[in-house]
Amino acid sequence: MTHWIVAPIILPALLAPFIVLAARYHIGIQRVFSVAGVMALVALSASLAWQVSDGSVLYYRMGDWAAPFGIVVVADSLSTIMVLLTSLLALFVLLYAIGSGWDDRGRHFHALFQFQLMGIIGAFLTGDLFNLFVFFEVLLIASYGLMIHAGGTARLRAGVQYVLFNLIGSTLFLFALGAIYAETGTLNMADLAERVELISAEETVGIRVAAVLLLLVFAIKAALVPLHFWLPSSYSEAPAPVAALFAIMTKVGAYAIIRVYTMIFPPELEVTSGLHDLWLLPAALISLAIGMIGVLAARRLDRLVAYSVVGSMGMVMISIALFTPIGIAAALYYIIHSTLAGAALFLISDLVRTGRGSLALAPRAPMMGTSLTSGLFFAAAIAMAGLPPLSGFLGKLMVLQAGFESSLMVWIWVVVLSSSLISILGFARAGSVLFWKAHSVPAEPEETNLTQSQPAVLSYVAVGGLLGLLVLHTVFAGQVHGYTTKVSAQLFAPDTYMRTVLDTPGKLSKPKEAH
Amino acid sequence: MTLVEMILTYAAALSLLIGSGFIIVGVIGLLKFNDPMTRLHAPTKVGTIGIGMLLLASMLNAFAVGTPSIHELLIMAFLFVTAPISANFIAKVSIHRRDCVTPPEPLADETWSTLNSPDASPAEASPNS
Amino acid sequence: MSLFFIVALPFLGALLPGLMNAAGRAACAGVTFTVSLAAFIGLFTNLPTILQGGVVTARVDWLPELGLNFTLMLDGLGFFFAFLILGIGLLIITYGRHYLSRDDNMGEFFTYLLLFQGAMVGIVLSDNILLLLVFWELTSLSSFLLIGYWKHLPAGRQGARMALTVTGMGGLAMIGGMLILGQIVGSYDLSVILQNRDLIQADPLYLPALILILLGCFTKSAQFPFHFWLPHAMAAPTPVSAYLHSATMVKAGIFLMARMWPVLSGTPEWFVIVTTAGLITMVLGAVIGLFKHDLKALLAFSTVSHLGLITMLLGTGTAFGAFAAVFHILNHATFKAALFMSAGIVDHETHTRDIPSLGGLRTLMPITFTIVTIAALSMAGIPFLNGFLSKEMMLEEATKTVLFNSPWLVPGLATLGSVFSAAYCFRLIGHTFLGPVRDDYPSKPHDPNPGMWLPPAILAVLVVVIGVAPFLVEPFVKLVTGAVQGDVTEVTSKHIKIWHGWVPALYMSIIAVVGGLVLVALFKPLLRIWDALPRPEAKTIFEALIKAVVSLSRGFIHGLHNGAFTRYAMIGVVAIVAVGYHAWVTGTVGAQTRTLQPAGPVPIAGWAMLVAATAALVVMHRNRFLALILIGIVGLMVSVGFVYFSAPDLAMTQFTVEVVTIILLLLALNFLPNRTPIESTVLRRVRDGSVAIVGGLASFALAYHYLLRDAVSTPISEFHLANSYKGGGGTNVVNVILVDFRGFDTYGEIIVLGIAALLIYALTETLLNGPVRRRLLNRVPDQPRAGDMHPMMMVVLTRVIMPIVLIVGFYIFLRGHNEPGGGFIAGLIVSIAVVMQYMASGFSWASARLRYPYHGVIGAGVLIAGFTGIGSWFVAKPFLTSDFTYVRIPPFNEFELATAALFDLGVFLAVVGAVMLSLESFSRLARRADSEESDHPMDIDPSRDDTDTPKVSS
Amino acid sequence: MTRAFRWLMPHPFLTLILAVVWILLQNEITAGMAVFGVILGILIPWATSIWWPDTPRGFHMGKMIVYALIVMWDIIVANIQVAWIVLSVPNSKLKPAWIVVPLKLKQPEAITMLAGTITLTPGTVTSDLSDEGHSLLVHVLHTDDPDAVRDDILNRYERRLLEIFG
Amino acid sequence: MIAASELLNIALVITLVALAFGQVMSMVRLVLGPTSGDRILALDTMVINAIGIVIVLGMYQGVKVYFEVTLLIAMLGFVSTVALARFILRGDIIE
Amino acid sequence: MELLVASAIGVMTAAGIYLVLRLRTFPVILGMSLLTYAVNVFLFASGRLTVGAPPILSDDVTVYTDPLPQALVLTAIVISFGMTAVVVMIGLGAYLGTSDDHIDDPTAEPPMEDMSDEVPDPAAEQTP
Ligand code: NA
Ligand code: NA
Repeated sequence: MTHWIVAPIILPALLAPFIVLAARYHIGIQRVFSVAGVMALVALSASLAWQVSDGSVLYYRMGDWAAPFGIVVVADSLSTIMVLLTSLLALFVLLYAIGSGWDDRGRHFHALFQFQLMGIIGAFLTGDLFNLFVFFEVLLIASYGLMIHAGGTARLRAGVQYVLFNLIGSTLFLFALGAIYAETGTLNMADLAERVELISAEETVGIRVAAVLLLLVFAIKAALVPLHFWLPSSYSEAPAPVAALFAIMTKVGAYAIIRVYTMIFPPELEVTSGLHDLWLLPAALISLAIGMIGVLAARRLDRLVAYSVVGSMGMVMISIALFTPIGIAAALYYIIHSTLAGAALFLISDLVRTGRGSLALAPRAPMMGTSLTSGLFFAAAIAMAGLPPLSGFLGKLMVLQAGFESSLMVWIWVVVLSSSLISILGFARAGSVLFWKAHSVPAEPEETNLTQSQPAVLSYVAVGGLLGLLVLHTVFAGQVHGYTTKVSAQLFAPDTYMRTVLDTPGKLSKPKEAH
Repeated sequence: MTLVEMILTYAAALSLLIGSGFIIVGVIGLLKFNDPMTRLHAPTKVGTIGIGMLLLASMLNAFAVGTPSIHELLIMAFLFVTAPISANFIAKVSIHRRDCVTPPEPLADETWSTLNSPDASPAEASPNS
Repeated sequence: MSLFFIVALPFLGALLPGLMNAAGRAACAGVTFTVSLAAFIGLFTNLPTILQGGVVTARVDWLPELGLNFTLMLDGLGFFFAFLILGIGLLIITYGRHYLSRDDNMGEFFTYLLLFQGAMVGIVLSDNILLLLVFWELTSLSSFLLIGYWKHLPAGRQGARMALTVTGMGGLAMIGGMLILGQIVGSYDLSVILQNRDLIQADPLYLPALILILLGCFTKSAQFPFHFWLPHAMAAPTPVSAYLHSATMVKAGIFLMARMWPVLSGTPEWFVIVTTAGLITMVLGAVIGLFKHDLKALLAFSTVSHLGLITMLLGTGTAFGAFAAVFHILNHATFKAALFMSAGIVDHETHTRDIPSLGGLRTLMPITFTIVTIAALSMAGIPFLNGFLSKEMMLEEATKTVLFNSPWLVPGLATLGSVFSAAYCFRLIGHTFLGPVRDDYPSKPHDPNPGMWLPPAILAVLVVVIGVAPFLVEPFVKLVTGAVQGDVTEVTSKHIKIWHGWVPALYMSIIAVVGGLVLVALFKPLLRIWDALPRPEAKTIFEALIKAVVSLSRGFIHGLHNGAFTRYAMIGVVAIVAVGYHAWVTGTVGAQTRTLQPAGPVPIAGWAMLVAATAALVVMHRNRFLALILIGIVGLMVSVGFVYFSAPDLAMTQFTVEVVTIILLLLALNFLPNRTPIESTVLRRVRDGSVAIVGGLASFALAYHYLLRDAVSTPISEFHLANSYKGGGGTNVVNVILVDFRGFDTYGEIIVLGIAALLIYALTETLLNGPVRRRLLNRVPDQPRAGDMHPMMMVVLTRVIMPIVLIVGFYIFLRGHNEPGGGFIAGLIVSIAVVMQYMASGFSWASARLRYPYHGVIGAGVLIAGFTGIGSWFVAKPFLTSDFTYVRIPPFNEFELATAALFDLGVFLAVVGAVMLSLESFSRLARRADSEESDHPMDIDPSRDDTDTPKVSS
Repeated sequence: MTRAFRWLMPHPFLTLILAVVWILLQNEITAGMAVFGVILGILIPWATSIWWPDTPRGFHMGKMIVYALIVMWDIIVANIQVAWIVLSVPNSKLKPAWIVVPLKLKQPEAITMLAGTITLTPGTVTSDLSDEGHSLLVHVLHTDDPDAVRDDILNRYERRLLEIFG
Repeated sequence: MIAASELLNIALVITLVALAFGQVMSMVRLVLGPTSGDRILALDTMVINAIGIVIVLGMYQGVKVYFEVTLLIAMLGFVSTVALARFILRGDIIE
Repeated sequence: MELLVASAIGVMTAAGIYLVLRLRTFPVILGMSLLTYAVNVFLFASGRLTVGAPPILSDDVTVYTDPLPQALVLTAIVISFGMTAVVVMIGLGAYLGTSDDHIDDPTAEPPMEDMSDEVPDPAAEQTP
């Protein structure tokens, strides 16, 4: 059993308290440790992803207790790809936070950032449902801290709503876990998958309710309509690098849905049929529509980006909701795309704010650093709106193709294509107001409270890095999609995962003792 | 059951009943009296004695069943030490809020410490600055 | 040259002008020209293969699973278009270098132009319809950038957005159409698709696919009813209008119709849709064009009209129609590009494009006049110019076309269109160049330098050459036509001839020319009638539509997301309950497997207390202080319930947390209003109450359901009970689970707590460093304060009690592994001890004398827990693997040494640090400007009478 | 020596209390526990003595024990009295009163002990201290003669406490 | 004469009922108020009664591990009473 | 007994939801606390109800209640404590900035001038 599997969790979990303990007064030292830590994280997660790329499953028993009695950490191709995405995103976001000076506008940014990474990565890697709850809470509470970083009334008011809505979500999670344990007597996901099959068709109520409650929890995380209300204002009020990091948080929900509803409650499972397969897709379609209408309706750039995140999650969820191998493969491709694109857009909106002094989508005098910023915006907007040549277009094609097999195919196509149009319109309007219309506004700013300044070079490097990743995601789309197809196939044949987890003995237990 | 055990058990039962009595009297006082200060008398002390009797019963019972236990004393001590302070604070609340009959002037000093408010004119203090 | 290079060159080259902006205008234009020329030459290296009837291909896999690959194909059609794109491109680059003014950013312009060029070449060379889509959308994007190139012009911005919206919509529709096509055929490769005419046309999805693809083509090629965007695209600099919006991009739709002609055409659906749209567009464009005063607008509508003409020809689906269409594409590209560039010259020289302000330029700008005359007459269909030839062919095709069972409809409308077409051509020449020389031109006009007039002149020469000697291009046109037709039909055997004899087409041509002359002669009265006619302004309608869509979206989005958490929560709760209810009613309820346990009077009383306290809380929650007491009682009852149901650890934790929470809330309530005002209406309260009751019923039903049934299999906790002592070294199974079996949860849990404290600290710092600081310092308490801040009796008691509480905490910590307790509760107890000290003597006095660095305590706690976990690595065990042993050192009893205790120590420290840091942060907010640091632990101390220190009163 | 002792054990009485508490917590009396209790009894006051700067001097342990026994007896007797009052005296006949107790005691510890005693003996509650600490405000539940109650407090408890903290 | 253990059981039940009665009555006082002092007092009484309940439950169920719970409730009950009173008196409870 | 516990969960849930739907931060936080109690009891009840059998191993006892839900609830209590502290602090911070403790934030979507630029301006016609 290699210890490397838990390293991506343990590293930030040790780094953060270390920063608090030893470096809390020195922003410079914090930055050095934080960046070094994230770089190490990238290396670790890349190596993990490499190790499982052959379809194997790595597995780790916490405290040497075998599943299902103890907590296990499992690295398969799905979780490692998410971990790798997280650490790559984190690297560029961190660079931006440092470059833009956001990290120094409040206390404990770097510690919270590391804890946030620990929570996200832990959620991806754990093989235990209650442990997933704990990591959800870790990532949430760190996100609360990051969201209100640097304070400000609007941010705090949005923060209150954000925290409270997620508290409702956490409460629901506990209800779901209680239901799961009451019904099955276990918390380990693989074990759960086995026990669910023991439930007879004459007594399905318990597991059905448990299954949908769990799904609702993840739907809140994934900002699925009508549980998305927490997202627009919190993401737009959050400091830009934080919002950029949050781009991965919604994907935690998507990941959990993929994991749980392919392994534990797979589509062919009788006792839970007619549930998520029924209403998840419509909800996802509405999410996409609402998100993209929001893009058109937004009156501030940060709102626009936030709504585009809602929309892109709708796109992801449409693909997931098909619960087919090609659907999940497309979803995974789109998850990577939308994470990078959303994060890039949030960072760019901060460049705009820095250079322009305002995020209002209303004419202002020309901003500083226009041409570079506008170019970056154009590229990121193209990606997010799903226009060629970037990965958004490819992802959209994948989702549309996956939609062929659905009974709601027409709906999928109509919504995907028309919301694409709406978002193109929205991004075009926003871009032309921000970058073009400025030229017909007199040069002297009429509002003196707008402070404009030239964004830092490191900020541009960070945004460029994210867009560079998007370009790679596009150029190597074949390879990436090939891999996500493999991942998806593995998800629909979870036997390796389950046997690895359940058949390995641990402290005081022999294999299969539980069954 | 040996005789000692039986006696201890009877004693425990008796303590319980006495304790119950005091507890009930305490809450009756709490309900019955019509002034915050008089209400304060009953439960803070009568009730305390009542719980003391229950703790005593617990100890007696423990000795009776052969697992001697004295740590109940600790709780009893704790309750007895803290009860006066609790009562004092509650009384201060009533005095501060003018919920009771105004107390007479102190003999030696100017006023009672609770009434010695630092806020020059409480009436002017606007709510929610 | 490999096809990849031909496509890639413009894209790669696009970087250069942008980067070379500083090197000067000539350098920018030069590098652009060189890049285009290289691609152009590269194209010609493939000409021999094409001429031999061969097809050049190139292929690289991109997204094979999706069927999207970098597959390129060069045949006659592709060559033809690529030739137009690159050839005219070279002319436009030359022209543009001279056209743009010094204020314009030339690097940016040429970057966009090359991007467009690459995309356009990509479209015509794609052998994969998905790849084609990629390039297709790229042309829309680059067109967007080029139309909006002059950022300060509202017309440019609007035109750009309109073009993007309309063509973007078409592009999206086309995605759908192409995907359907690919699904029908099983491949997205054009070469495969083109082989499957019968399969496609027999498929039930043929019609949707056709409509979707045609939507793409029609929007791109400005066919009715999507024609309106093109005139507004004329806000772009003239080189762009000439290049994109007349010669190339708008022909992309035509190209695609031609490309898909073998598999899509020949059906009644195709015929009706395409021919009708083309015909209407042709007539409409010509009529509107005649009355346009803006030179570029006139040309734009003429372009619309001519695109309609080509579309109509393709729609007929005959071999001759295809032949005529290809020939007219070539001819139109030559004369229309020449006209646009000339219009640009006029604009450039006279500073106006308004025809009524012009006239008489013939003598002032003779070269331009010559070029315009040749090109316009060609467009009007005057013999010996190339436009005449293809127009004749069109009219001939029209006479053979029966639409809606009427043999007259198509020829009649075609003739009408030609009349107007001739008319605007004559007006263009007459009203701009003929007539008297005026003295009120905005700028003194003269012919420009050769750099500007040479490109249109070259095209004008071509117009004449083709017009006189069509046999020079005929083989090439036939080659292209062959590529269009694929193997569906043979290429027509007819030849392009100047003289066909007295055929109907010739009469129609004559009618057109004569009619055109008559219309121009009658222009003034006609214009008055035209101006008097009510007609829908497409732009106004479009803008109104967009505006309506935007305000509808705003109303919807902002109405939905109105910032009301109460609504969000309400929707969330209702959704959760509804989904849960659905799951419930669609499932089956199994038999009860557990027997109900009887409830005695005490549980009933406890239940009644809990319910009463909860109800009281709901009813009386507006009194916030009372609400806190009530919530305390609920917590107390829950704790007692936990004791009753055999969970002492839980009871302790619940109650301790309860008290600390109440302390926190009290600290906060100090700043908040003490009462919640009545704001919600009765109706609202009833609504909320109903939702609440439904939610309550749901949780009740669920809980009751599970309580009456056993789990489907033995709970895993059986293992924990069996192995807690053996493997975890503790008899308190809950504690062993917490620090051992599921220690990883606890590790996360203390991290949550640590983060909470860090967050609270960080926010306090932020508040105290921000505008809130002043408010806080000047805060007036919302209620009068009593005297005696630090009462003597409390202080004295604390001196005794606090050490006792500490020792209890220590005891609870040590015993936790085997008896109720543990690091967490111990941590809270120790925190409470310190809080007692703070409550007695005040935070400032207590912390001035002894202050722990709580940050460090948290950090240390989390680190200790973490390193305890890592410690197992050194004995080759997984993270957090526990070990324990028993030690005996006289006079002490035998005691246990366990790594779990070390872990618990980490928990303990993290809890103490977190609670204390949070409380400290809250209390820092409360420090007022008027508060002094007190020197004494208590305010009143008669024993100080002797030393007579001044009294501290507040 | 004394200085070292005082540094080690700033409040010897507290040390004793803590040792006893530790033994009570363990719920068994063994030598090991006693030793450990003493160790804790030394360590904890040592760590928290900064919050108890001025140690009362001249504390008479013997008199304290006598005092404690008297108070315990009073508690039991007075509890029964108050229970009777609660059950038998109607609100209309109840005669509550404030009484002011002038203090000779100066030490906070002594005053606190007196106040606690007053409260624990049912029928009286110490309600407040005067703003210079020279009087106690006591509430009496039911009395015909407040002055007698005051004198009783002064004679029975304050006198003894003056001796204890002499 | 009733057997000792039986009597003890009866006494335990009576005590539990008495405590439950005490809780309910205190709750009434808490809701009625009318003063803050009354409410704090009622809560304090309820906490003390809760201690009694836990003690008696321990005896009744024959469980010996509830001692820590009792001790904890005693300590924390005191702290919460003081905190609530301090809030009324001073607003800031740890100034 | 089961009925009592289940209905207590229901009552606390209902009260919690009602308070969560109130308009001010403070009652909403109280409502969240109630919901937390409710869910903690629910989670606890997933181990079913056992009277008088705490999971403290002892030689003379054979019946123990299910310890796992207890451990889970313990974790949940601690976590929700942290969350409550955080939301109280953030709510307080928001209140201190605005003197408004409404939970709803109508300023989340401030009205702003229309961004459309459809008013034609004369400069438009003078394209070079
Ligand atoms: Na207040
Ligand atoms: Na008394």
